[in-house]
Amino acid sequence: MIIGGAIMAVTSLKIFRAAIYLLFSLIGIAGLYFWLNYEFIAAVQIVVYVGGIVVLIIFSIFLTHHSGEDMKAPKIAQSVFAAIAAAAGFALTLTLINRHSFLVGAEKAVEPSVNNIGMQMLSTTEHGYLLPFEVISMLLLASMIGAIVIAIKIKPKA
Amino acid sequence: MGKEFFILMKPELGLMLIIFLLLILKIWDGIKEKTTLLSIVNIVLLLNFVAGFFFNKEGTLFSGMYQTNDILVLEKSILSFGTLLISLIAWDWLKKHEHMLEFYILLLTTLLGMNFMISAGNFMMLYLGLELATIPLAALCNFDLEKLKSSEAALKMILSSAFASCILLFGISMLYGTTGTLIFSELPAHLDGGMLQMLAFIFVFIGFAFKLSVVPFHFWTADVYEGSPVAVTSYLSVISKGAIVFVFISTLINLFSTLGATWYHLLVISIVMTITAGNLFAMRQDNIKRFLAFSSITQVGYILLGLTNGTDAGSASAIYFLVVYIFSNLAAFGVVSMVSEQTGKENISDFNGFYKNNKVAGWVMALALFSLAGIPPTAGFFGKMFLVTAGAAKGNYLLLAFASLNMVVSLYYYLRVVKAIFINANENPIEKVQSSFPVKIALGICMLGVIATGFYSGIYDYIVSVIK
Amino acid sequence: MNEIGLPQILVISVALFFIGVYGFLTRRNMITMLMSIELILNSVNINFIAFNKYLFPGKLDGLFFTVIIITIAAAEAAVAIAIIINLYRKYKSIDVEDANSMKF
Amino acid sequence: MLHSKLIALVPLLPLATFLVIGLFGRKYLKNFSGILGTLSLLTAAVISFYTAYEYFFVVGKNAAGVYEQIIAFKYTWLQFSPGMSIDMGIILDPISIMMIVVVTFVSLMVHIYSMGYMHGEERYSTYYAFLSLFTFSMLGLVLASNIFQIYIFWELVGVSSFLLIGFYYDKPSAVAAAKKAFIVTRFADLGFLIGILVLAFYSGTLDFQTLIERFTTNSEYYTAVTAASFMGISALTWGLVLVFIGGAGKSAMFPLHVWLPDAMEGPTPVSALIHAATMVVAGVYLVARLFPVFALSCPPALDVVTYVGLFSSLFAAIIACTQTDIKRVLAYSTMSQIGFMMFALGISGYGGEEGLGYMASMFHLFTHAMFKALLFLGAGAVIHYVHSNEMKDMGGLRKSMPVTHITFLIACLAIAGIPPFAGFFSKEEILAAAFHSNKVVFVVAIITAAITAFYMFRLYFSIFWNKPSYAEASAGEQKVEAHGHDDHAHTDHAHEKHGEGTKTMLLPLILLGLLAIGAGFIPFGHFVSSDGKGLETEFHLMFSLAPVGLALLGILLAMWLYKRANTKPTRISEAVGGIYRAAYRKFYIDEIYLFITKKIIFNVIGKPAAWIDKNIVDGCINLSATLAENFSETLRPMQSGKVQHYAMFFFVGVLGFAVLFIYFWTN
Amino acid sequence: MNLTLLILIPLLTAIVILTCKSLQSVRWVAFIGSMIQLGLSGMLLYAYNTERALGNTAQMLFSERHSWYAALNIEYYIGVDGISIAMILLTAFVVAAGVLISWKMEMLSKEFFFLLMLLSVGAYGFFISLDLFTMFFFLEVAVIPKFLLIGIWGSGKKEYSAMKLALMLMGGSALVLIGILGVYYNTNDGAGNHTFDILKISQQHIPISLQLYFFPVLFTGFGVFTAMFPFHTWAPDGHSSAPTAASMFLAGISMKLGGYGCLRVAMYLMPEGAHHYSWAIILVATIAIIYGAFATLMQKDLKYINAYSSVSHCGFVLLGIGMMTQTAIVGAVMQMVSHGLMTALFFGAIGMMYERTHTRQVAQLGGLLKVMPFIGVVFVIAGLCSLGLPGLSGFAAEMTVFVGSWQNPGMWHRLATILACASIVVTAVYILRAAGASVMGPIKDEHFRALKDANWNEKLASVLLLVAILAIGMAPFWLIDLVGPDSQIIMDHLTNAGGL
Repeated sequence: MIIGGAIMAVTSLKIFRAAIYLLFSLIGIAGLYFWLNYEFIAAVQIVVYVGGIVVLIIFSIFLTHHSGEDMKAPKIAQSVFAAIAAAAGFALTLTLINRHSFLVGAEKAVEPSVNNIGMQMLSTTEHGYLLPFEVISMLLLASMIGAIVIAIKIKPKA
Repeated sequence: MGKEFFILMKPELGLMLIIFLLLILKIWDGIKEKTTLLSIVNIVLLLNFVAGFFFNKEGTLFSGMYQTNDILVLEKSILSFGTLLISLIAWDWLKKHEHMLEFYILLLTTLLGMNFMISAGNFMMLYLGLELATIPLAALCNFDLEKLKSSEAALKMILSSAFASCILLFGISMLYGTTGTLIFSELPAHLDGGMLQMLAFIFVFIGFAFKLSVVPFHFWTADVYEGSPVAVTSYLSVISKGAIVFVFISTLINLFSTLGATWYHLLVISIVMTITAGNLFAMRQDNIKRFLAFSSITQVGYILLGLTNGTDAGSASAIYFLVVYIFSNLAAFGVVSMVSEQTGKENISDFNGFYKNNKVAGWVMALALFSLAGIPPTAGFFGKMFLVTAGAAKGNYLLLAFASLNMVVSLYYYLRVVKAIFINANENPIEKVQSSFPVKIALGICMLGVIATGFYSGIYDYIVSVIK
Repeated sequence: MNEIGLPQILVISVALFFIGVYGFLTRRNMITMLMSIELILNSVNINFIAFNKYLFPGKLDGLFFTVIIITIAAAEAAVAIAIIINLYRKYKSIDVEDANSMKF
Repeated sequence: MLHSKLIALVPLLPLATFLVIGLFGRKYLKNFSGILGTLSLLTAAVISFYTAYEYFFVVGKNAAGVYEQIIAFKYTWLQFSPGMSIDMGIILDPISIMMIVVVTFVSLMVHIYSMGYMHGEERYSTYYAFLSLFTFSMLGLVLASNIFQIYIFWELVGVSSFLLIGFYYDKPSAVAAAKKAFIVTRFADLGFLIGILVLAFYSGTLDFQTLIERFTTNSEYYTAVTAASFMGISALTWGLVLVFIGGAGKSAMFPLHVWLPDAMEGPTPVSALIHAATMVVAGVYLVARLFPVFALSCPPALDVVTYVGLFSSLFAAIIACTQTDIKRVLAYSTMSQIGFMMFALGISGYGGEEGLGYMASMFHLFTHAMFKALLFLGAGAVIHYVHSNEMKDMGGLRKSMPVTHITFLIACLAIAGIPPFAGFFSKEEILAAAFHSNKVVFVVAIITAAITAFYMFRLYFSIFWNKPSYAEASAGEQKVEAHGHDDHAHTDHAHEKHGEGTKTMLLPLILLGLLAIGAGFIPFGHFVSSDGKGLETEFHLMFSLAPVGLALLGILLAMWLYKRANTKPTRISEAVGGIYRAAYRKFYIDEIYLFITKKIIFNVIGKPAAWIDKNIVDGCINLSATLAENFSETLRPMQSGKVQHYAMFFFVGVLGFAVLFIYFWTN
Repeated sequence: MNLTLLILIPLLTAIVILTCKSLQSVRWVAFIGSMIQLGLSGMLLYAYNTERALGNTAQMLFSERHSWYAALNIEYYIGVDGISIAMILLTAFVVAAGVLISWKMEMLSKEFFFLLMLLSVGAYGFFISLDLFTMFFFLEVAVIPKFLLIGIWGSGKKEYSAMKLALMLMGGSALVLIGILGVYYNTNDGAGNHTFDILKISQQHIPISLQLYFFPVLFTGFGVFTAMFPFHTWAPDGHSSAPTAASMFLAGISMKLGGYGCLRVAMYLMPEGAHHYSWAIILVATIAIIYGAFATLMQKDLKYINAYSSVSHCGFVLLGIGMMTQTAIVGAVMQMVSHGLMTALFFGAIGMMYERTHTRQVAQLGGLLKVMPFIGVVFVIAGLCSLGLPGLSGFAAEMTVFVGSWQNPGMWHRLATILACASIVVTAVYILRAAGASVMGPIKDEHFRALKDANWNEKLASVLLLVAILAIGMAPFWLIDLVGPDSQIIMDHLTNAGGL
């Protein structure tokens, strides 16, 4: 489902459908997280991606498209070349991964419960992630401002 | 926590302070007069820069996520100094701009990001800093709001840097997978040079090489430089490059030192490709900003050459060169911005006979270009020489020969511009360009730097002493 | 379906990654390029989570990294879309092929 | 002991004059400069006469009655390496004394003569400056105590001759002649220079005395230089021959003689001084200077000298018979006479009776200087009078210029070797020496002597007789000016006022005429000889019959042909046709040279060199530049402005790096 | 005697010039500055001789040493020996003459004289510095002013020439850089420290295997500056497009930088390499001499004639260096000085003629000796000097080279020497052709009759150079005494290195 969705998403010519396929693929990933019982991440995934980004994307699609029309198909040569390159990369990475024997960490697992996560996220002690949290807030702020400034409506030239 | 914390994180805190101050100003919207605002901002920046030289301490915070020491502080102060210069040079442009405050907020955010990136203690912070330094920058590229090129530049910036950071992230994830840690202090112990690790390492390297616009990851550079407002362009070419170089110096080299030989060869290949391509592309440019973009690519090649040395000497020469490079490049951009501000001309051919009406500006430009080309008596000569000297230390004389002969090629296109300014005839040359007081100051500082930094060995000695 | 281990997940993520790359290289619509980026980021996320789960459960590095990536992705998307819209106002097109006024 | 200060004055006075006149002449002492130059030279001449007296009669002879060399003074000028240095010195021995006497005297004569001849010249003072310069260099040359010093003054002589030949520098022909003279002699000097290098290298010195001493005695230097050989010829021979080439160049020996006839473009007094009396015998002097080495250590080189000299004398004599420009005739005769001196040296041995040739040659040099100068000055007077060098414009001048006529006649007799004129004695000695040493040489020599007599008198008759008288001959003939100065002013000046010229012009003629008569009676052998011992030259009438007879024959032939205007000469010349034309064209030597230089050197070497430089050497450099530019031009499309292309490159780059470093360049 | 003055004076002059307002003041400042330099160099000569007379046997006198970039062992280390003093004198004379010659430079005169002074700074600094890095610094300082001088004030295809000159010279200095760093990294004072100090390096020993790489690089690098055969093509174009003073500087001084570098750096620091490659040096030099001479035969433009003859004459310098006998080296140094003065004079005369007649084509000139006697005479004298007339500097120098070369008994060396000697005939040919056609002969163009002769500044300039030329030509011994001992030191260094 993930892969399928992804492939459809990058190939379908109807941009709107592409967005929907992307949505499916993302939800699939969320499912995967659930299955790995990382509920928190799954939740974040669904909230941010499904609830945020995809919606954003769809809005922008509405803004920039008269719905329903096809996108221009990619140039053949370009897509072929890209396909080859991607395939090559895929093969390369996979072979390397298969060659590689992953060493398993010894220490006992930490329960990735929301509680734990919350504690760690806001603590500055060992395994504390306060700083990144702060920094991200700065980042969000900045990008918000930037986005506003840019996207703010300027008089369309006659 | 406590006093310790404030001292160690001083640069970042200072920046955050300024940012919030600006936010408040923005929201409260009290001061209408632009110039006063600008002067306030600049003064604050100056303070921030000056503060960089007092009570510095070594230490780490947040369980090693944040580390600092004299070198890092020095690097940060260099960056903030460059930013100050840029904001001075951009004075005239900003006065007209209605989003001046946002400009500063974003600018400083990126600077903050760079600071975090420099003093990052693990990959998470590194990546965060990188993004923090990139995304607002993309927004900044778009700040000539009604200019088409500007937003196109922004697009190219954001898309390609997103792609690059994807590569970087993939690399990091693989590193994580193969070593099980993200903390720099622990990482080298886990590096065993396995193939997957190599792949990861190369991905990471390329993620940063992209930001340095190392060939063949440089294509975005020219377009973005051309499209963005001059201030942003100079910021891109000097500060963000510098930040990445600093990251190389203070983090990556030590981090992957266990992969010595590969690391060296990787650098060598990048150097050769970068210098060659940079020169070849710069040769036929007509837009002066594109031209400077490619020239900066070549410069990066030389910086990497210095880094191949791998010892303190190399790092010192690289830092020194960056200082010189800030002076010279900003001087060049300063003149370019003046011209493009008042005449909208950005082509080298427009500069024909420039000297006729602009004696001082002509000399400033010329000196800056000489400094970039590494011609004495400008400081650029010393910078380049030290880089090359450092690069030759490993005894790789072919590389040395390659680099020094390429200097000649690069001289060719720098001289093209000089020729345009001084020699080429032009029936209606550019009129006398006016420049406001801050710009004059900034250029003055740059010229002082370009000339004095070379003769006065103190700066270099200071850098060395700090690194030791 | 039989037991899914690390390798299988990695296969998925890598596949996702390169699909994303393919998309990025081929789609001529800026927004879809953005979507491809998201795909890639997700593949990275999967990597982190998987590694964290199977190899290094001791700390939650991977998890937090994922969180950060997701957030950043959001921010990036916001800015990118803003830029795209801005560009669309001028070009009346979001075909990336058209955005080549600067070249050589 | 004669004090060296005084002798030093001999060359230095003219130098001072040159500087003074050269710097201030043009402006301040325009017409006074002639007198100044003359006076200073007069002093110099007096001093040299005094020196000669001192040397020959007071201090010169040592106990053994041998004239020894005295180094008046020596100053190190340029130290090459320990032991090898260029010294500025003055050497006094019979030949140098004899030479300074000749030089100063003839030069003095010319100075005086020129006061009249060059009168009213625009660059009058410059002319005198150059004359002084030349005199200085010539004196320096003959007094040189160091082979490199000779070379230095050799060059200086060359350049002053260049300046004087090219005195009328706005006349292209003059400039061309000057260039030719300088370049040809320069070419010869190349030989001289290399010769010096060779000799100096093996002898380890540049000083004449030491050098001669090392090469004549059986020293290790001697063995070294004879042992070393190149192309089977010993280094010594090479050295000497090369040096002789230098001499041959200056002395206009075949085949380096081509410059001499053209050099007649210069003012006639100059020709008298430089190209008759003094400079051209420098070659002879050089050989004489090194004579011990030639004679004692290296006979083969001496043979070269002999045959070159002999051939040149005959060759020149034949050409002289056909020339119509009187100065050219004289020029060729000079060449021929110098040939005499050369082969005289060549056949001579060292010491005692053997050394007769040496002494004879010097003697001939001496007398020849006198009568040849006289001839030139006379010719000058004639040209001055008729404003042309061509025989056909002359004739019947004996009435209108008697003094010139008489003196000229004396000179002709002298050169023809008719007793009791000076030439007779010296020539007799030469012939005698030839007779004793080498019959072939003797025969050729005696024939040449006869031809000499013939062409000299051809000259004489066609100038002074031939036509009834100059008056109607030159009626309405207004010849083109030979010199730069004003035509009418001068003609008046020449015809009405003084007839054949000013007193200043006549005085030298007379003086020289007297010498041409009397010089022969000097017992030359007592003073000058190869080894410094006196040489008693007895004189047998029987022997001298043949040459004198032949000479008279030649004279009669000339008289028969040229005394009256008639068509015999043309008929004869048509009869012998080819040879005549060849001789008239100087056997096409000039053409050959022209071919070699213009065609070979310029087109085959020069042009290609220039072409290669422009197209190949420079081409490569420009090519590299263009290549780089074109390459960058071809690269530019990569920067297509499309994000996806960039990303494509990016991604390919990533894969490339990965593959490269993971599979190929692993450590 | 404080050597730093030699750098400071021109520098100050340059700065003062920038502050000048009027053309007059600029001229006079430049003039006074150059005169002070002249005086300084004279004093230097005097002081040097007295020191030596007092028995000071240090290799370098008046040396100063300040650590500059301690971390990289870069020092500001200066000092002079006889050779460098000769070069300094040459520079001073040419600078003064150049300033005087370009008296009437109205266009951007301030910049013009500023750049001239900058050039002289480079030259002085190069000649006095004993630290490779400092030396290299000054070597490059002198490049860009040339570019601007030719480009801005030049004539003809100036832009091409200027670019070509700058690039080729930079190429040369790039090679020099490689060589210097190669040497630097192979020095070792036992404690493992590298050094740029020439004297120290000469005491240490660079591994021969490396000398074989770096000697040719370094020598070629400097060779480019002195117009060594395949890399000489910047010279003709550059010289001919440059304004008069610039040509004087180029041919007079900056070509000598190369020769000096070859001698002082390449040969002195890598003697084995020198021995190993001497045949190549001689080959190149001989080619340059002969080929330069013949190429000159074909030139029509006076400046080109002199430029190519410079190539030929600088061949003598290289020949002398390559022959590696003491006399030959002395000859090379003398030839540098003499050629510097002579060619400066020649270019000066050509410039004066060009300024008046506005043509440099031999075919169009003629009879100038009549209308402008002074200039004509200067031209002829310069010509005679260049064809090696005794009494003028050229003769003494060339003869020393020849004698010295002949002392090297190799057959190949002999051949080279003979060829070199032969070139003086060709020299005579082209010089006389040029002189005969341009200053002698009938006046080709009636306008020439109206032309004025040299004015005081030009006269003064020519006289300055003439005095120097005569001083060497008439009394070469003082120069020999000045240069001899130090070239002996170099020679001993070479001989000790073995090989001969």
